[in-house]
Amino acid sequence: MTLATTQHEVTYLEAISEALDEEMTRDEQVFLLGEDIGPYGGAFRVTAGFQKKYGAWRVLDTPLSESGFVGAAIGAAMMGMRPVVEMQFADFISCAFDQITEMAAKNHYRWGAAVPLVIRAPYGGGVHGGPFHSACPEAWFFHTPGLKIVAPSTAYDAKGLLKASIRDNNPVIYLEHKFLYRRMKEVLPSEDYIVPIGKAEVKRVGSDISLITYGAMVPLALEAAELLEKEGIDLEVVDLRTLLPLDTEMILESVRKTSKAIVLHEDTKTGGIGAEISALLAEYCFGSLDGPIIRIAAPDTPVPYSPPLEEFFLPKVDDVLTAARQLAAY
Amino acid sequence: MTLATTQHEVTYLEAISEALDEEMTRDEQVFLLGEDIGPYGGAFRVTAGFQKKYGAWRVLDTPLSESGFVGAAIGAAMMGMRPVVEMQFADFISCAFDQITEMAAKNHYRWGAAVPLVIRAPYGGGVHGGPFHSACPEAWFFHTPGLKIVAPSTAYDAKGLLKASIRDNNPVIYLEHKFLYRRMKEVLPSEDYIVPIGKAEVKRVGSDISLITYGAMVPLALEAAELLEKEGIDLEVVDLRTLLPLDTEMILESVRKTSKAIVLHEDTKTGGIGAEISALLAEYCFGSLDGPIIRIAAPDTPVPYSPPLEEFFLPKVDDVLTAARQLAAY
Amino acid sequence: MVDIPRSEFLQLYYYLLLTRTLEERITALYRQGKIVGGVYTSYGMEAISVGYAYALQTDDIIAPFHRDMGAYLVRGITPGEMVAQYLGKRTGPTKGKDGNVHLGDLKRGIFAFVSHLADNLPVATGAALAFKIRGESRVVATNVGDGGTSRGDFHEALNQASVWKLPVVFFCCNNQYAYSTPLENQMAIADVVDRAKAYAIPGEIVDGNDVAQVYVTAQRAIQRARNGEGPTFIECKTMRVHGHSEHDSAKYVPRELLEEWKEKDPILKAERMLKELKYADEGALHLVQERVDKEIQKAVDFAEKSPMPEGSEALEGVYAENPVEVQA
Amino acid sequence: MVDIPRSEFLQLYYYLLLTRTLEERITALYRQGKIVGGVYTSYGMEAISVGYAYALQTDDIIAPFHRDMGAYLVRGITPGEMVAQYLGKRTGPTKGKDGNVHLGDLKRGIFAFVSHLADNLPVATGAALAFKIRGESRVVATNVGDGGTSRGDFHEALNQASVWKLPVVFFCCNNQYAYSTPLENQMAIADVVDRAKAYAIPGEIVDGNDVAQVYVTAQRAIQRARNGEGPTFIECKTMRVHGHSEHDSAKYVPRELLEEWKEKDPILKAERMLKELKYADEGALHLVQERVDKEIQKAVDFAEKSPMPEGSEALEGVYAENPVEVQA
Ligand SMILES: Cc1ncc(C[n+]2csc(CCOP(=O)(O)OP(=O)(O)O)c2C)c(N)n1
Ligand SMILES: Cc1ncc(C[n+]2csc(CCOP(=O)(O)OP(=O)(O)O)c2C)c(N)n1
Ligand SMILES: [Mg+2]
Ligand SMILES: [Mg+2]
Repeated sequence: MTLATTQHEVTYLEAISEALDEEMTRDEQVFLLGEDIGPYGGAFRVTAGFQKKYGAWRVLDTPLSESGFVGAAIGAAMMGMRPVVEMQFADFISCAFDQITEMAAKNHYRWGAAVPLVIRAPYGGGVHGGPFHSACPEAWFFHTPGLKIVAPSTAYDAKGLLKASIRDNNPVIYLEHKFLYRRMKEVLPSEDYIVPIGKAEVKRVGSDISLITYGAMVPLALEAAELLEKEGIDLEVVDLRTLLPLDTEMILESVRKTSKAIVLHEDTKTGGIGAEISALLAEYCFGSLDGPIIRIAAPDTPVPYSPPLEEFFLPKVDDVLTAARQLAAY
Repeated sequence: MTLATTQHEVTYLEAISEALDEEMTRDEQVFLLGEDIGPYGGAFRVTAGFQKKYGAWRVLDTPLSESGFVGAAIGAAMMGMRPVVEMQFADFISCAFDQITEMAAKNHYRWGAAVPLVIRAPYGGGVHGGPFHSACPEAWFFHTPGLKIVAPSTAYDAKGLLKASIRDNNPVIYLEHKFLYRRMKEVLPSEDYIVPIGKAEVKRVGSDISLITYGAMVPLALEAAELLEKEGIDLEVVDLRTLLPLDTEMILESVRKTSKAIVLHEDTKTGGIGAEISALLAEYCFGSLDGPIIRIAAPDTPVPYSPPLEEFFLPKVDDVLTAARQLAAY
Repeated sequence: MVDIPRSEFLQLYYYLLLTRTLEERITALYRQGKIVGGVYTSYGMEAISVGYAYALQTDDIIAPFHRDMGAYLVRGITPGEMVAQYLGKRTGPTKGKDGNVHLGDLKRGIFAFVSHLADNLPVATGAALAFKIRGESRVVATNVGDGGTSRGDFHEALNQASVWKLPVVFFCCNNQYAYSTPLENQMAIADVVDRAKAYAIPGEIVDGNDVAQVYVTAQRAIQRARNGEGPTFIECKTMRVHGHSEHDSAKYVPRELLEEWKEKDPILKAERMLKELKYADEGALHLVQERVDKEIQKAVDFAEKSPMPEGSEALEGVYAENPVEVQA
Repeated sequence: MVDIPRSEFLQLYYYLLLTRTLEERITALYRQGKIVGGVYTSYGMEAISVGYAYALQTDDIIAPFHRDMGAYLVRGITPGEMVAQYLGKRTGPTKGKDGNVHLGDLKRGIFAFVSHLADNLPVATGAALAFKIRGESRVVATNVGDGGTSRGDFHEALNQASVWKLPVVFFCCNNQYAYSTPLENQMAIADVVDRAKAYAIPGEIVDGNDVAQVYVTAQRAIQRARNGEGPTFIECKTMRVHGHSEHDSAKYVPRELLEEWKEKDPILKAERMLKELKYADEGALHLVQERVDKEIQKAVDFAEKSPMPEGSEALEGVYAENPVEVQA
């Protein structure tokens, strides 16, 4: 193991690199493939230096063929390897959609062949990427049985969830938020750890309203919670961390306690993951609800490029404040 | 126009053929492309005889390249044509996913170029097609702003919605349910008509519970409603007809009236369209709700092949009865 | 005349016959309404599937397509399992989850086909990539139809196989039609093998109805792959003499073409060769048919007696299980 | 020496210079932090983009890729609109909805590029298909990088273009790299043009840094297409002498390769030719540069003064409007 011997502060991005590095050292079957991840170290430099350390076949530069290399990862996974694919941007996952939904997701159900595959997808807006470099692709895969989806919001979770994803015997879409890459930092344990797939975490305990969210909206929600505290509204912030399978238990538990719910995501609203959470609450928590379930999400448009447009498009702290005040009045 | 001069009973499938035929005659820019639609008339014979009538270029057999021919349709649409693509089965739409979501859906938003394109997708289960010939692909596209989605449940709607789709200036996913092809029959008007995109229809007026559904679940819901009537439960059946954009107004109106809601679809549950409907109700109808919003949908698995498995998988009349009785008790 | 030992040639013949007889029996079951899904056979194309699969070693991998019954049988799927699969029985390799030739088994080195044509090709290269990374001398063989070569996944798979010099052999069953679509509406080249030039992959054309030629050519290409010399593309010329599926009358195919190819039947051809080589006489061939008939009857009996799955089994197996330490 | 009239050659030169100067100015704005997205230039590759676009007629269509600034300008996008586009201003062709060269305008026959490489190719064939169906003698030209040719959509597009004999010309800007990936890790063939053999599409290789050669070759292929003789594939050999984007130092490219290609600069080459042909002397060339500089300055002024969009405009335009009778 190449574990650091002392505690150290790392960014979200570095946490991802560390997880990859440690897992590659721990398990020879782990290998990486994607565009420009080799000598170049990847568009975001997550694998900088990896090819030198692990060789060209375990840190494999691919031709520009998302469907081809995701398919290759599936085949290798069935042979017992543990491939980790890097999408250069999450947006390009649409090119590999068929292999993911038809081949990877259905394999085990159909004939029992496990596909232990991780697809790392740098996703999300707030970086002026425009319609093709800002995507939140989670809802498409959320509706695809056989996949798992994780979306960490902290460096700790980023590392622990990536390790858990690599060790999982199923195809996992690993959503790493570009906006958080260098903005989130924390001291990580020096020992090996995982964050279990399927477990949400209450990132802030509160008693008045449950806010359920994930990804880059978690720090935003926590910021809103601090402001609301001054108004006497005590927000509980649930970070889903895993999107599929949802930690239904923790979601319901939180809302049963607070009796009010806000669902927040950066992704566009209609048919987003927030809809499922609302639906679960409206069915299984109905008796405890003291107010409508308010969803906050981006409007139903592509992600626009120009800063004023993107700012308008993305959910804001103010949206949370407004919703919380509205619910507090119930 | 090649309109029939007298009233006539036609199947759902024939209604689709008629719509295509009439629109091709009405507008020279309308043309068809897809696999085996020419001399063969398509896997389901929807375009039988069309190539003889309209020539090989307006009823164009394509190579086996879903992404290629959807892309071609997009290009032709931008040049003012009105292409209607046939997917041999809806399942294969995953191969054209990227062209649909990145090119067709975002075009008008980005630079104002309309893409008047229809993709006909024979979808759904109940025909022992197994994991690759039974798909309900609607949720993926439901979460893609820029697309429209329609899903008729009757021959009348099938014809009227296809005509509206062809005349619409946006990319429309036209979901035609294989199970209904020859099972639904009715006498259609002899004059030209459309069913407007975006308008749901109450297929059965009721006062106790609103059941919101679409596609092959509509006849099933109506069957359930008849049985429930005998128990004194009066079900209102709302047929969405258009899935995107949803007719939110009619959905809310119905539930405000009945104060109870069941959402039913054949597609798998998590992240399905039913979640969005529940979420809308839980947010905008909360004050009127007298009970939990119950969702009925297929379980989160691929569509299994063997008859007992598929039967178990698909929603049943009994599921509706159980849910309605449960809600009636509130 | 090709140089194949008697015992091997007789085994190839056995598999040809087993494939033909099994598919004919499945078709009969289909006509009796016992098979609920579609039936797509390899009738007249059995030599390709049998020939390439027979050239592989036990720990090699196949990623077959929808007309590859012979390959499944050669790799050890029993006729009983196969009929059970078609009938949706619990004893089929997919336990009823999937139908017809959508089955696989890692223990026997078979990747399950998915309907989406050419999707199997990138996956095949992935297994070959695993072998390359681990330094194993295993080989992957995969098969695709003429129509399937038009899909983007074909292109991406062949390209990466060549760039990475992977131990994979691509077979193409060129039966001149994709459903109703003749080759000239599918591609502007006369020989599918020309596609391989785009990747600097060596290509060969073989008579797909000559099991000996397929076998020998496959052997050579597989050896090349095993030696680390990279992929080969082998176009097997044949003809789909039946309909696309058993519910397709294929009226769109010119009758003369069908007549011409019926004479080239791979089983008749193999029989002629066996006799010419004095490897077998009419009587010996007849004995093989008898053995096959018995096996198939046993298979059908087994499958028909097998239980259907319970409805609730529909919920099982969406996810692979994880060792406890990963679960948390 | 190619045979291009003086006025045309001078115009080609003007566009080369306009492209170079505009992109240099955009890069400067980027370094000042005024451009929030990425900047990918066609530096050193301008001759390809200018050359093919200039060979088209007004009602032809282009489906460009991300290093096609010259083509946009030749088709009539003004430098002012272009700078506005980069700055996310409302006066850019996408009104701030999209960034950099992701823009189009049907009136000027330009399909907007999407990031997903090679997605533009099937769409290009679709426009050509429309022309074929309607019997119009219009042509489509499209461009793709060496890396982009590895995508499945490349394969599907070229195949259908050839099967349907469509009036489309495929240009490939082979600049030997796709981001950090050199050609030999992208494909096992030395010349991208070999890809065309898979579709029986005639292929040509040209010096992509020679605007005259690109132009003349493009003219010929476009005429072929217009005559109904089908598609052509033209590989333009060049080199990406800058980084992938303006934030990439491209250390992975051997220095000698860069040096070698800097000497082959397409603008220097055009200037040498203009002088040799006695079409222009140093003074005349200088005048063109002055004219260009003025235009670019005006463009930047226009763009900088232009308003940003209002935030709420983000909600506009997701759907095209429909005539009343369709709405019901
Ligand atoms: C991506 C995709 N599109 C469409 C189909 C429907 N389909 C099934 S078989 C077939 C024809 C296949 O032709 P070919 O590849 O030549 O194989 P053959 O059946 O002739 O052996 C088609 C179009 C499919 N299975 N996959
Ligand atoms: C489908 C897809 N995958 C990845 C990317 C990210 N990307 C942008 S440009 C580029 C390299 C493109 O190389 P090439 O096609 O040769 O064009 P060049 O930039 O060299 O002109 C990559 C990988 C993309 N835009 N689209
Ligand atoms: Mg074929
Ligand atoms: Mg390049």
